[in-house]
Amino acid sequence: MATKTYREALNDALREEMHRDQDVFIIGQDVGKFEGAYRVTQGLLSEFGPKRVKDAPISETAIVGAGIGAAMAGLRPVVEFMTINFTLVAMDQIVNHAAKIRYMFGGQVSVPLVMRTPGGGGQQLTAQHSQNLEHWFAHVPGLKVVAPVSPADAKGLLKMAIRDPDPVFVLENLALYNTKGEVPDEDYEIPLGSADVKREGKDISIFAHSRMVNVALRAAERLEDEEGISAEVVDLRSLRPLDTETILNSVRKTNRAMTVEEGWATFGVGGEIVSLLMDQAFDDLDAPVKRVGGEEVPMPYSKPLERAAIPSVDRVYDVALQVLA
Amino acid sequence: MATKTYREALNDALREEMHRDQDVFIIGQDVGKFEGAYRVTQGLLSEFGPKRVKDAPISETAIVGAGIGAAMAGLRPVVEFMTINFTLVAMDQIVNHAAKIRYMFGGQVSVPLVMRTPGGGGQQLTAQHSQNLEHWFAHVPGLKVVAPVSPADAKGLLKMAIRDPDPVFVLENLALYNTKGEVPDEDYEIPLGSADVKREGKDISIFAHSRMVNVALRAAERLEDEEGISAEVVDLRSLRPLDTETILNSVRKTNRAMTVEEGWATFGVGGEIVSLLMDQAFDDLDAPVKRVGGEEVPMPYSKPLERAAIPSVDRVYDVALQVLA
Amino acid sequence: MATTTENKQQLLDNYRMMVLIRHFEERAAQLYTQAHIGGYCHLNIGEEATVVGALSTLGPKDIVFTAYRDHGHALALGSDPGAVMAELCGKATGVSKGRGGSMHLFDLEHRLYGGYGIVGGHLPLAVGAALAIQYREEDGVVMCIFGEGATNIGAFHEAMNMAKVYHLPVLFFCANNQYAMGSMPEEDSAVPEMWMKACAYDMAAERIDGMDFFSVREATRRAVERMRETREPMFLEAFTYRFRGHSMADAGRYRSQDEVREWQRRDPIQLLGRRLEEDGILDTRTREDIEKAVDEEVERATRFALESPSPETDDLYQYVYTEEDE
Amino acid sequence: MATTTENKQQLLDNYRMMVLIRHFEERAAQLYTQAHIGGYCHLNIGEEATVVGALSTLGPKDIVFTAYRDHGHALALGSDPGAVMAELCGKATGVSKGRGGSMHLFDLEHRLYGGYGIVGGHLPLAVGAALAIQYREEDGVVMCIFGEGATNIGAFHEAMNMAKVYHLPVLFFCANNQYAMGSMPEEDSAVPEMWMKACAYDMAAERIDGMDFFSVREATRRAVERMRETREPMFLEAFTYRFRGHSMADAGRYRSQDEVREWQRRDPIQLLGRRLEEDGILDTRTREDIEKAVDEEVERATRFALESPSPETDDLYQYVYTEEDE
Ligand SMILES: Cc1ncc(C[n+]2csc(CCOP(=O)(O)OP(=O)(O)O)c2C)c(N)n1
Ligand SMILES: Cc1ncc(C[n+]2csc(CCOP(=O)(O)OP(=O)(O)O)c2C)c(N)n1
Ligand SMILES: [Mg+2]
Ligand SMILES: [Mg+2]
Repeated sequence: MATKTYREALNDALREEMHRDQDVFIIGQDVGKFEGAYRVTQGLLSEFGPKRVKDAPISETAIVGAGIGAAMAGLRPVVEFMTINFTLVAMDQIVNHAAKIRYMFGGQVSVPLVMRTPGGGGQQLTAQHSQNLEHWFAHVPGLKVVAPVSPADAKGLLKMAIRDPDPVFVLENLALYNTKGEVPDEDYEIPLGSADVKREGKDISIFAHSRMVNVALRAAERLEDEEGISAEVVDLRSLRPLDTETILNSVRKTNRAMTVEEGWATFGVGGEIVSLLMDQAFDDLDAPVKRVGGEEVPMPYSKPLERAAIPSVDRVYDVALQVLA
Repeated sequence: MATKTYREALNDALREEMHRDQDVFIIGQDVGKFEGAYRVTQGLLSEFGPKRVKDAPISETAIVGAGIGAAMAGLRPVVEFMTINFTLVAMDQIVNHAAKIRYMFGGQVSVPLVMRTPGGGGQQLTAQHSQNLEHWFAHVPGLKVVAPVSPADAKGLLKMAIRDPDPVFVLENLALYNTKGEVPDEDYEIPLGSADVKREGKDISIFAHSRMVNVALRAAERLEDEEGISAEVVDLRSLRPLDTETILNSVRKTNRAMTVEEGWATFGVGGEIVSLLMDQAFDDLDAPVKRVGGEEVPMPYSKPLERAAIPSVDRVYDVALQVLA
Repeated sequence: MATTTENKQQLLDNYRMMVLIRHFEERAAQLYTQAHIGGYCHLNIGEEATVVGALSTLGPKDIVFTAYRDHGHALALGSDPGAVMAELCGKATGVSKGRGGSMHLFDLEHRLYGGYGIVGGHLPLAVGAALAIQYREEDGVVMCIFGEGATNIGAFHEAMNMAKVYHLPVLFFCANNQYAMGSMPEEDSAVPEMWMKACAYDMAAERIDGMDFFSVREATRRAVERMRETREPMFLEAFTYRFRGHSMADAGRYRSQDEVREWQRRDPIQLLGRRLEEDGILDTRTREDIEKAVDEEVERATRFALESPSPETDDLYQYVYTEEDE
Repeated sequence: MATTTENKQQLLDNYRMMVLIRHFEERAAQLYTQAHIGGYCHLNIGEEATVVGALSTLGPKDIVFTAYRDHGHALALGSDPGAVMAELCGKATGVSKGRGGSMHLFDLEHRLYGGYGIVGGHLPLAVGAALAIQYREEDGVVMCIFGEGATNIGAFHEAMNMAKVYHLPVLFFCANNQYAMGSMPEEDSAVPEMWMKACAYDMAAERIDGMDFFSVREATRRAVERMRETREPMFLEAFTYRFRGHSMADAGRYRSQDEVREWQRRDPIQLLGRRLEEDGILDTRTREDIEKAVDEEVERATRFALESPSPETDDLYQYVYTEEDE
C-alpha cells in the first residue's frame, strides 16, 4: 500500500491501462501539452506520445463523438471532459449515440468508451461551472455511471471502466483531487455496480456518493462523538447499476436512512434511493427517509453564499438527528 | 365550450397570445412554411408573417440561444423544438444559460422564454426519437416545467407560460396531438405549478403527467369496473414547481399511492413524488408507494417490443392491485 | 466517354442496383401505407445516383456512416434486401434485429456503420472511425453521408475541423437534395452551395451533378483515390433532388408539383439507362430482364420480411449491455 | 496620421482606460493571491487595445456580449471600477450582486449583457439580442467578443450562420490571443487565421493588429458604421497576446518565457503611449498624472470592494425567479 492523492490514483490507473492495452488512448482538451486542466493526465503525453494522448480542439461534441466512433471500431478511448458542465454541449452524443448504438443496431457493435470528468462545486466557480448532473447519465439505459470518493476506488473503478465493453461515465470531483488515501500496489478489481460500506453503524444509514461520502463520514463522527449515535455510511460508488443489495442490507440493519448529494435533490439522486427503500424496505423503516441536497439555486459566486448552498457536515448531522428523532 | 384537439388548443394559444402581445414570436425548424412538423403552428405564418413566425436552420443551439438573447432584450420568444430529443444538442443553452442568467447576473435581467416540444414514444420512432427527459429540466432551478394532458390544460398552460417572466419548458406529447377535449371559449388562467385531480377516488392515488394521465384514467376505470376500487388520478401537470399540497392532500385521503411515467423510472419523475410522500406523508401511507415507468431499454422499433416497453393500462392496473394488496 | 473504359458488367451492376433501390423503396412505400412499416420512413428515390455512384467506389476496408435516409446505402453496400426489408418491418431477421427500423440500418459485414436519426450526429462518429483507422495504420477511408440541412448544425463544423486537424481520411459526402424537410438552402444556409463551407476547414471540395451517375462516381473515385494517398479529409457535394416527401408522412406542400416534375425529367436511373443504351451496353431486352429480376428480388425480400417473426418480447432487454448478452 | 484628425481628449481617455484596465487587473491578481478573489479569474492584460479599441466605437444603443475574460470590457463600457472589483470579491455591491464573480459581469445600464463561462455559449445569445433589435427596428448593433479557441465549437458555427441568414447586425469580434488555455490555433484549428472561417458564412472579415489601438479602433469603427447601414453581420479578428496565464491558476508551462517577453515588447499600452507622445498628445507629465489618477481609482475601487458586505445568506434564493423577487 502506498498513500496517494485521488489525482495520482487516477493518473496511475490511466498509465497502467495504457501499458496493458495498446488500444487505450486519451482524448480531450489540454490533456497533453497542458498536462490536464486538473493535472490528471500529467506526464502521460511525454510517456506515451501524441498518438495516445490526443489534445483536442474546444469541440466536446466532436471529442466524445470521435471517442464513440473509435470505440465502435474497436479502440478503447478515454475521453476527458474538462468538467461535467461541458457535457451539456455534448449531451446528444452521450445519450443519443453512446448509450443507444449497441441496442438500436441489434448488438452488432459495442461502444467501449470511458468518459471521465470532475463535477461538483465549492471552488467558487459559479453557476455555469459547479454542477452535479451525474444522475442524468444514470437515468439512461446503455450507460454505466460510477462516482468514487477514495483514491483506491478511483483507481480501481477507472481501470474497470476502461476494461468494460460498454460506455462508462466516471465522475470525479474537483474538491477530491488533492485528498489522500491508501492505494494497493497490486492490480485489484472493483466491480462496476458495487456500493461500499465506508463506515459500519447500526442506528442510521447515510447514503452518499463522491465527495458527499466524506461529508457524511464527518457527520457520522460527530454523531458518534456528540450523541453516541452509530451511523453507517454507505458509499453508493456506482449510480448505474445501483447496488440495491448493499443498500437494502444496510437499512434492514439500521431501520433508518437518509441520503446526501451535492447536487439539487429535486429530481436528483436521493429520490432513487428513497424509492428503492419505499418499495423494498417499507416495513423495515422506523422513520421516513430524508434527503439532503444542495440548495436549489444556480451556484452563487460569493463564498458565504456558496458555502450556504452546498450540503455541510452540520446539515447532514441535523437531518440525521431528525430522522432519529 | 368547444371541442378541440390538443393540437388545435395549442395553436389557439399561440394565435391568441400573438394577437395579445406584439412581442410574442415563434422560432423553430419548419414552423412556418412547413406549418410545423406536427402542425401545431399551422396557419400562423400566413396570419402573422415571417417576422413573427421564423423558420430556422437545423441549429437547435442557435435557435434556443437566439430565443434567450431576444428574451433578455425584452421579447417573448416561443421556441419550438421539433421533438424533445433534439433538446439534447441544445442542453447547454437551456441549462447553463436560460436557467442561470437571471441569477448569475444578480437579477438585472429576466429570460421570458417559452420552449415547447413533444416528447414520448409509441410511434415506432425508435431509440433516438422516443425519449422523455422532462424531469431533467425539472431538476434545474431557474426553469419551470409543465406537461399538460388535456386540450384545455394545454391551451391554458401554454398561455401562462408565454406570459411568465421566466423560462418555461412546455412538454407536449406526440400521441396526444389528435386527442380531443372541451376547451373554454373565454380566456382562463391555470397557474403554473398547479396539479389537477383528473378523477376523484378514495382507495389509491395515481400520480402521472402528460399522456400517462390518460393511461392512468383508463386503468382507474378498469379498477372501478372490475374490482370496485376507487382510484384517484392526480395529473401533476407541472413538474417544477410541484404542487406538493395537492399531492399530499390526495394521499392523506387515499393512504395509498403509485406513480406512472412514460420514461424510465430510475432517476426519473416518480422518485420525486415517492420522496415527497416518504418525507411528508409517511404515517398516512398504508402501503409502499410503487412506481411504474418505461422498460429500461433504448426504445426498440419493432411494434411488439415498443408496446412492451411503454407503460400500459394493464401494467398500471396490476401495480395498483399490488399497492392495494 | 467514361463508359468506354469501363467494365461493362460493372456498369450493368450499378444500373441494376439503382433500379433495385428504386423498386425496393417503392415497395417499402406501399408497405408503409399498409402499416407493415411504421415510424419515420425516408426514401432515397431520386437520389439513387448519389448512393450507388458514391458507394461503388469503396473497397472492403472502407467504412460508411449515413443518416436516416439509408435504405439505398445498405443495399448498395451489399446488405441482403430481405434483411433490410425485414428491418423496415421490425422483424427479428432484420439487419438490426428489428430494433432499429428504417432509420437505423447497420450491417457490420458490409461495413455499414449505421444510419442515424439525429441530424449531424453521426459526423463525429465517422471522424472517430477514421481515427481508429489512422491509429492502427490501416489504409481504409471513411465515407460520411449527410444532407445539406445537416451542414447548419454544430456537429458538422466540429467534425470537419477535427478531421482536418487530425489529418483523418473522412470523405464528407453531402447529398444536397435541396430540402431539409420544408426549407431550402437559400433560406437556412449563409452560403448557397454546401461545398463552399469546406473553405473554413481548408478542405478540398467540389460540387457534382448528383443526378448523373458518372459525375458522382468519377468525382468520388478521384476523391477516394486521393485520400488513400494523402490521408486527408475531403468534401463532396452531390446536387440532387428527392422525388418524394421528406418522409412518408410529408405531403410536400412547400413545393410545387411542377418543380418536382421538372426534376423528374432528370431521373438518375433514366439518365444512366439512356447513357448505357447509347454506349451499347444496355438494350431493351436487358433492361426488361433487370426490371424483372429486380422485381422478383424485391418480392422475395418482401415475402421474407412479412413472413419473418417479430422479436420476442422476452428479448426486450437484449443488446442493452454487452456482458449481459454473453 | 490617425491621431491628427482625432479628438485629443478622446485619445487620452482611451489611453487612460487601457492603463486603468492594466492596473485594475494587476490589483485583481494581487487580491487573488491574497484570497480576496476566488474561483477562476481571467485577465485581459496584454489585450487592452482589443478591448478599448473595439468598445470605444460603440454607441449608447449598442449591446455587448463577451466571455469570462471580461473585466476590461466592463470598465471600458463605463462600469464603476468599485462595483466591478466588488463583484470580483463576491460582494453584495458588485455589478452582479456578488452572484456572478469575475466571469459573469453584467451591467444593464452600460449595455454589457454579460460575461459567460461556457466557451462559445454566448454567441447564440448575441444573435438573439440582434434579432430583438431587428424586430423592433432599432438601429443598434451587437458586439460579440470571444477567443480564437471558441471558433472550434459548434455554437460558433450555428451563430454565424444564423446571423447571416437572418441578416442581423452582429459584429463577431474574435480576440485571438493565440492560446486556448494551452493550445494554439495551428494545433486545433483547420485554418490558421480565424477570419478565414467567415468565408463559410459569406461574411465580410478582416484580421487586424490587436496590439495596435488604432488598427483595432479604425477597423471596428469601419465595421460598425458599415453595419449601421447594411444591417448585416461582420467578423473581425484582432491578433493579440495574453501576457499572463489563461487564468490565475495557470503556470504557463506550454510556452517559453522568451516568447512572452518577445510579445511584451509590443505592449499595447506602451505602443499607444509612444504614438501619442510622438503626436504631441501625451507628455511625461500627463502620463504620470494618468498613472497616478488611475492608481488612486484602483485603490478606491479596491477599498470599496474590500469594505463592502457579502450578500446575506438569507438572500440565497433571491434572483432565481422573477416573480418571487417582486
Ligand atoms: C438535431 C436534429 N434536429 C432536427 C431533426 C428533425 N429532422 C429530421 S430530418 C430533418 C431534415 C434534414 O435535412 P437534410 O440534412 O438536408 O437531409 P435530408 O432529409 O434532405 O436527406 C430534420 C430537421 C433531427 N432529426 N435532428
Ligand atoms: C464548452 C467549454 N469547453 C471547455 C471550457 C474550458 N475552457 C475555458 S476557457 C478555455 C479556452 C478558451 O480559449 P479562447 O476561446 O481562445 O479564449 P481565451 O481564454 O484565450 O480568451 C477552455 C477550453 C469551457 N469553458 N467551455
Ligand atoms: Mg436535404
Ligand atoms: Mg485564446
